[in-house]
Amino acid sequence: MTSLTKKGPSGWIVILGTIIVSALVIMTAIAPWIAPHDPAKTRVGPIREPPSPQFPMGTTHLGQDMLSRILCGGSIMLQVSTLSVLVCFLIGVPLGLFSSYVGGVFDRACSLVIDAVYAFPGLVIAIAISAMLGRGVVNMALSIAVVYIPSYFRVVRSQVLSIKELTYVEAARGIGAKWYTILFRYVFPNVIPSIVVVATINFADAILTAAGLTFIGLGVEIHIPDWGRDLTSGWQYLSSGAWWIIAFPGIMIILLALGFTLIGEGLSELLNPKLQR
Amino acid sequence: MEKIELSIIVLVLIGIIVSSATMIYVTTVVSNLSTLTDDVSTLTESVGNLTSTISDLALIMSEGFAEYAEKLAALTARLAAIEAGLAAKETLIVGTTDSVELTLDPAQAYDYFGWCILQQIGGTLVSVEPGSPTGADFLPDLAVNWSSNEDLDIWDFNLREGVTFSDGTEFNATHVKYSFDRAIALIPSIPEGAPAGLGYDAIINRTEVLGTYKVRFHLKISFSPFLGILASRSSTIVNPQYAPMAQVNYTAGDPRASTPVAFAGPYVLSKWNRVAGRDVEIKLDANPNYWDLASGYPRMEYIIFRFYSDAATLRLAIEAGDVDMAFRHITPTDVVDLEDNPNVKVWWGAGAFIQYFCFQTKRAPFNDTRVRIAVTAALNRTAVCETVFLGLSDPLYSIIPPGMLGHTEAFQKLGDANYTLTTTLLAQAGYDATNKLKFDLWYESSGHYPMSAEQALIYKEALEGSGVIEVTLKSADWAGYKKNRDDEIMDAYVYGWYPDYVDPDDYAFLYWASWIHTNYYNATQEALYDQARATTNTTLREELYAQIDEIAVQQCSVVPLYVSSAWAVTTPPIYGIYLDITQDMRYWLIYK
Amino acid sequence: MPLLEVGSLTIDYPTSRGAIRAVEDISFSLKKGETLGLAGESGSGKSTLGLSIIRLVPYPGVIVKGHIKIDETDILKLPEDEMRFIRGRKAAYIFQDPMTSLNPVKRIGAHFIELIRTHEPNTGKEEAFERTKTVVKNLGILSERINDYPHQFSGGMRQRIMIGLAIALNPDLVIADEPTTALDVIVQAKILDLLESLRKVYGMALILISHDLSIILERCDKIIIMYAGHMLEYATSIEMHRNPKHPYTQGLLQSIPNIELSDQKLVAIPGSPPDMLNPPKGCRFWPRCSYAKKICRVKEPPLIKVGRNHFVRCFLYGKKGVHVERNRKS
Amino acid sequence: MGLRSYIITRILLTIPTLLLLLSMVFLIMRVLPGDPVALHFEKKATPEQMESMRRALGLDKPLWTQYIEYLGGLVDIGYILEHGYPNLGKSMQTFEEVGGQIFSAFPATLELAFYSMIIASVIGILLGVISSKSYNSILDHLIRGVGTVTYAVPIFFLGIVFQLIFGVYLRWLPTGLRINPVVDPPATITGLYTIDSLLQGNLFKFFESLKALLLPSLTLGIILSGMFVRMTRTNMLETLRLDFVTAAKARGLKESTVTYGYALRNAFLPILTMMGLQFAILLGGAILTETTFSWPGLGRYIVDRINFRDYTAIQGAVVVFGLFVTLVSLVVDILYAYLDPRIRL
Repeated sequence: MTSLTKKGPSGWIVILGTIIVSALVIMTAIAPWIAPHDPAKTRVGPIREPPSPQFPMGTTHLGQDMLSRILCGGSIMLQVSTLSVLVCFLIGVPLGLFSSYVGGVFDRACSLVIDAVYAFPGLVIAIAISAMLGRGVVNMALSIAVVYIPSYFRVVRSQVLSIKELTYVEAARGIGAKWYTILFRYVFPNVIPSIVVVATINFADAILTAAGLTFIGLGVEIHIPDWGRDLTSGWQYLSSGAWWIIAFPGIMIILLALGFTLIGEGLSELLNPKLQR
Repeated sequence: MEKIELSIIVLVLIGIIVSSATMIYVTTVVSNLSTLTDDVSTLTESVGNLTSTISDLALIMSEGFAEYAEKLAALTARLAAIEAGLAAKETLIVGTTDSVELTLDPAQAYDYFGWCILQQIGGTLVSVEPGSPTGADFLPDLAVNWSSNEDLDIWDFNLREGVTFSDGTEFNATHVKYSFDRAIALIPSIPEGAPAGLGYDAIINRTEVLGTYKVRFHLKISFSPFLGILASRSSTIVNPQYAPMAQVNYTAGDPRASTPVAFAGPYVLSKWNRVAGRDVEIKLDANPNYWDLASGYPRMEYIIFRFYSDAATLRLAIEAGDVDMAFRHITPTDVVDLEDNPNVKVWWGAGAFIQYFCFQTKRAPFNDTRVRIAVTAALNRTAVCETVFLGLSDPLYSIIPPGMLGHTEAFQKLGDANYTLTTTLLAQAGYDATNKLKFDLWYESSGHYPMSAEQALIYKEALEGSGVIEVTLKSADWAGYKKNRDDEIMDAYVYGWYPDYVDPDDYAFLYWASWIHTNYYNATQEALYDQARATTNTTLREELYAQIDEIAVQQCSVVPLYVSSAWAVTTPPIYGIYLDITQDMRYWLIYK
Repeated sequence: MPLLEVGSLTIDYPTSRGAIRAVEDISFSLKKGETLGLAGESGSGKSTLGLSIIRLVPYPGVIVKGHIKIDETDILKLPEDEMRFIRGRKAAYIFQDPMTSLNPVKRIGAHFIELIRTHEPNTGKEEAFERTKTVVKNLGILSERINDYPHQFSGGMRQRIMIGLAIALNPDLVIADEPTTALDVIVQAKILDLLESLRKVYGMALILISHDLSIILERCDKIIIMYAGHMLEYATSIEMHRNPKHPYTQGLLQSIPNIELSDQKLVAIPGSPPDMLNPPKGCRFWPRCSYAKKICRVKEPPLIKVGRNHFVRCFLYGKKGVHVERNRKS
Repeated sequence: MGLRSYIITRILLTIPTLLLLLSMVFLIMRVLPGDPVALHFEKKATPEQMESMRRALGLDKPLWTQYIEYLGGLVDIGYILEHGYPNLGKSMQTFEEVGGQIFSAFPATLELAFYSMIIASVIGILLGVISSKSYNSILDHLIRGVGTVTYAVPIFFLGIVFQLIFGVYLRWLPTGLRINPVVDPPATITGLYTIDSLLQGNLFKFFESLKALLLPSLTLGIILSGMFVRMTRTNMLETLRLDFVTAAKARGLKESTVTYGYALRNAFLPILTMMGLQFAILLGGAILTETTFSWPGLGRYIVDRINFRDYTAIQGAVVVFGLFVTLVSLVVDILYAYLDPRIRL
C-alpha cells in the first residue's frame, strides 16, 4: 500500500478504488446486523414516503425501508460479479494460454469464435443466455461470463504470443522443459498483471451488466433486496416523482462500479509503460 | 484552454441555449397546433393555415424585430381560430399503451385491444347494454329481437333491415350464417383464435337461414349464456367480400385492413400502421352507413389512438393535455395521484379480471386438502389490494366477480390471514413451527399479469406470518411459466382470468379446468355447472353457482384472490364513458 | 552585442520522488554568425538546454532560474503569443530523428507553406508555394516532390527537409540537436556540409548539439562540455582540442578514434553517468574521475578561468589546483 | 493489395463470423425452455391443435432442416428484390414477416446510434484533447474523473435521471418515443425522422423529433463519451510527445494548428479504430436506452420478443445487429485507409 502511494496519482487512484470497494463489501457484510428493518418486509412505513427522520432514505412503493434495502442490496451484485469474474478467469485464461501456446488450427478456431463473440453487442448475448438459464445469481453470473471471456482470452493470447518468443522462454524450451512447465512457470506470471487489469474492469462491467439484466426483467427474485431491482421498480413510478427510490440505489451501483473502475484504471496506468514519464 | 476549444464550447452552449429557446418558443406557439394536424384530407384548411403559418414564421425570421410581436399576436389568434374550428369537428384523441396483438379478424383476434377496435368497427347480433351491472342485459344490434326454445338449444333471430356494410353491401341473414360457418371452419387452422377459445365448435351445431332477415342457430348443448357469446367480438358479422372462407385477414399491411369497408359498426378503420409488430397509428372515422346514425351515433367524427409504450409517459401526456383520454394502462399509483389533479377527471368502473391461487393437488404437500385449506386461510387478500393495488382492486371470495350472477362471499369463511385455522389444520397434517410446511410459490415475471412479483412478495409474507409455513418464491417468464404449468412442476402458482363473455358460465369452471393443471376434478361441481348452463332461471342459476363455491371452499383447489377495477382518465369536458363489467370502451357513445 | 545570452540557467524536472536538476547554472553567449558546440553523453542535459533556448523544455521541466536573451529580449518573460514569433523566425530547431519529425499526414510542401504563412500572414498561397519551391531546390530535392508525403522520403532527404524548414524564414539562430545521429555515416557528412554551407550563405549562428565530440571539434567555433547538467568546460574548439583541462574532456578526446594514428589506444571513461535523482555530492564527475580527491566528494568545484575564453569546473586547477599532464599523444 | 481487393477480403472474412453468430443464436434459442407453440394458447389447447400449429410454423421438421431453410431464406435474392429486405422467416408470435418488422424498427436504432455517436465523439474528443494538453493539471484530473464516473454509471440510470429532471420536473422534453404521439410522424423516406422531416421541409416535425431524440442520444452519447475521452487522452498524450509535435512547436506554428492539425490528426487514426470497436458497445447500450425511452428500435424489439420465445424474430435481429457492426467496422477500416496516407492504396 505504501509503495502504491509513491507511484503518484495512479497509486492513489488504486487506493481510492480499493477503499470504496472494501467499504461497500464491509457494509454489505454487516448489513443484516445494522439494518433498522427487514429489507424485504413490506409496509414497515407508509407507501412511497419521501426521506424523513424515521425513514432517512424514504420507503418503496411497497412501504419497505429504503435505507435497509440500500444497506443489504449490494450482495447480489457482489456475488454475481465475483462469480462471473471467477468463471471468466478459470475459462478465459487457461483457454487463452493453451490456445495461443499450441497455435495452429485449434488456435485459429478458438480465435474465430472468440472474435465473433467479442465483436458483438455483449448485452444481446447476455440477455439471450440469461433468458435461457432462468433467474438466479449463478445463471446471471454465467451469462455475463460468456460475454467477458473473450476479453481475457484476447489479452492472454496477445501477451503469450509476444512472451513466447522471448529469449528466456526459448532457453527454457532449449533445456527441454515440459510445455506445461513453460506455460505456467514462465509465461503465466508475465500475463498476470494484464489479467488483473482486465479482471477489475470485468468486475465493474459485470456489475453494470447485472444491473442492465435486472432492468430488462431478468434479475433475481423479488424477496431478495437488490439495488438493480429497486432502481428498476422505482423507474416504473417515475412519473409520480419518487426520486428517492431511483436515486439511492443508482448512486450505490455507480459507487460500486466506480470503485472497481478506479482500481482498474489506476493499475492499467501503473502497468502501461507508454504513459510513464 | 485553447481559443478554438473555448469557441467550440461557447458555440455548443449557444447552440443549446438557442435551440432550447427555439424549442420552447415553437412548442408554446405550435403545441396547440399539434392536436390538429392529423388528417390532411379532411383538414385541408388547417393545413393551408399551417403552411402559411410556417411561411409567416420564415418571414418573421427574415424581418426586423419590431414587427415580431405584432406578427406573433396575429399568429396566436390564427392558431386559436384553427383550434376552435377543429374542436367543432369532433376528434377524440385517445392515449394508450395497448397494441393490437396480431389481427382484427374476428376469427382470430383474441386480445383486449384487438377486440376493442373490432367493437368500434364491427357489428354483432346483440350487444350488452352500456352500464349493465351484471353484463346480462342485452340490446338489439344487428338483430332486432330473438327467442329460444325451452331446451335453450335452438335460437331464432330477426335481423335489422336496411343495414349496409360500410362499403354499401346490404346486410342479410346469409352474412350471419357465413360469419359463424367461417369462424368454426377456421378453428383447426387457427386454434389460438377466439372462436376456438370460446369453443364455438362445441356449442354451435349449425346456422340456418330462415329468410332474408331471419336466422336460426342449432346448438349442440343447452346453453343459456348464448347471447353473451353472440355479443362477444368473435361473433362480429363479417363482409364475405373481405373475409374469404379459408383465410385469415385484417392484419396490418393487408390493404383490406386499411380500407374502411369491412364491417358494419359505428366506425370504419381508416388508418392502421405498425412498426416491429406494434401499433403506431390507428384512426377511426365515423361510418357514413351506420344503421343508428339517426340516433346520433357515433357522436365523435374521428377517434385517433396515440400509442405510448409505458404508463409513465401516458400519464405525463394526459397531464399535459396532449390526449383527451388515457385508457389502459395508467398504473394504480399514477391514477391515485391523478385523482388529486383538478385538470383531469378519473372515471371508475367495475373490473372483470381476476387472479387466483392454484395448488398442484397431485402430490405432497397439496394432495392433502387440510394443507390447502390451511394455506388458503393464511392468505391475506386485503394486504395485496391495499399495498400493491392501493385499494384499486377488491378482495375476491368467489371465483365469480361481484356484480355478476352467482357471486358469493364463500371464501370469507376461511378468512384472511386466519392463522388460528392455519396452525390448527397444519398441526393435524403434521406441520408446526419447527417442522414448517415448505413449498415453492411461483409467479409470472414478464409482466403478463399486473404486479405479479409484488403480489407474490405479499403472499409470501402473509403465509410466513403464520409461523408454520416457509415459502420459496420462484418465477418464470410467460413462456416458461406456461411450460411449467403444463409440466406440473409448480407447487403453488398464481394465475389470472380475463372473461370472454360476461357470464358466470365463463368463470365457475375455473375451479376444475383441466388446462390449469391442478389435477383437481369434481364431478358434482361439473354437474352443477352443466345444470346452470341449461337454464335461464336466474334464481336457480344463482343457487347452483353458490353450491359450486361451497364445494370449492371445502376443496381449495383454486382460490380466488382479487378482482381488478377499471379506470379511465380524461381531460374534461368529455362525457359518455361507461366503464361497466364488460370492460368494453364504447367510443361511439363518447362526446365532448 | 551578443545574439544569444544565457545566464545562470537552471532547469528542474519535478517528479513524485523529488526534482531532477537537468541543467544547473549554465551561462554562455553567442554572437551573430558564430557556431557553438554542446557536447556530452546522453542525459547530460544538452538537449534540455537546447530546447530551453526556444522555451520548449519538455514536460514537466521548468526553468527555475536564470535568463535567456535573444537580441537583448529575455524570452523567458515573453507571453506565449510573442514567443511563437521567436520560434521559427528568429531561432529554428532541427531535431535528431528526421523520421519522426515531420507530420506523417501532411505533404512536404504543406509544411513549408504553413510555416511561411503562419509567420508572414500577408504572403499569398502562390507566393508561399514559389518560395517553398526555391527552398526545396536549394536543399537538393526535386521541386515536384513537394506534393509527396514524408513517408515517401529517405531519412537523409527528410533531414534535408527539416533543415529547409529551419532556414526557410532565414532565422538568426539555428539549433541542431544531433542532426545526423539517426542517419547513415555517408549521409551524415553531406547533411553537415549542407547545414554549414547554408549557414554561411544566410549568415546564421548555429548551436550544434552532439554526443560526438569529433564532429563538434571539426565544425564549431566554441565548445561547451556538459556532464549531468553541469558545464564542465568551455573553450574555443582549437583550445579544447589542443589543451583540454577537465579529466572528463580528456577522457572524451581519448575515446575519439583517429585514422591517422595507427597505434592509437582508445580509452573509455570508466563507470556510467550518475543517477540524476541522487546526484553525487560535490563534483558530479568524481565517482568516475581517476584524479578525485577528498574535496571533490564534498564541495562543488567553481568555474575557473584557465585561459582566454577557457573555463573549467575542477579542483585540479586554480589556487589549489595541480596541473595535469596531457595524456593525449597527438 | 489494392483497396478494392482489401475491402472484398474484409467482407469475405466477416461471413464466417456472421455464420458462427447465427448458428450460436440459432442453437441458444432452440434450447430455451418454453414451447413457442404453447405460448399461443392462452387457455386450453388439444395436442392436435398444438401439432397443427407446429406444422404451420415449420417446427415439426428436424433442427438442421430448419437451419438450412433459415440460411437459404437469408440469401434468397428474389425475395429481397421483391420485399426490399431479406427473408428472415415469419415471427412465431405475430406471424408477420420478421424482415419487415426489423426493417421498420431499424431506422429508429440507426438514428439513435448516429446521434449518440456524434455526441460521444464531440464530447469525448474535445475533452480528451483538453485533458491531454493540460496533462496532470486540475482540469485534466477533473475531466478524467468525469470520464471515469460516466464509465461506472448504468446507462439506464442516467436515462432515468434525465427523464426525471427534464421530463417529469421541468417538462421540457418527452420521456419516450421517437416523436410526440400527438404528431403524425413524417412520411418515410429514409426512416430517420429528423432527416425525413427536413427533406419535407417540415420544421415543426423536425423540432418535435429532435426533442424526442435529445434525451436518449444524450444518455447514450454521454456514457460512451467517457470511453472516448480516455481513448483520446491516451492517444493524444502519446502523440503529443512525438517529435513532429515538438518540431511543429519549434517552428512557431499556432498552438491550435499543432494540437488539432498535427497531434489530433495523427492521434485520430487509432481513435477511429477504437471507435469502430466501441460500436458494438454502443449497440449494447442502445438496447437499454431504447428500453428506458420506449424507443421503438431493434433493441426494444429484441427485449419484447425474448419473453415470447420468438426465435425467428430474435435471430433476425441478431443477424441485423451483426451486419450493422460488420458494416461499421468495414467503413472504419476504409476511412482509416483513406485518412492515413501511409497506407493509401
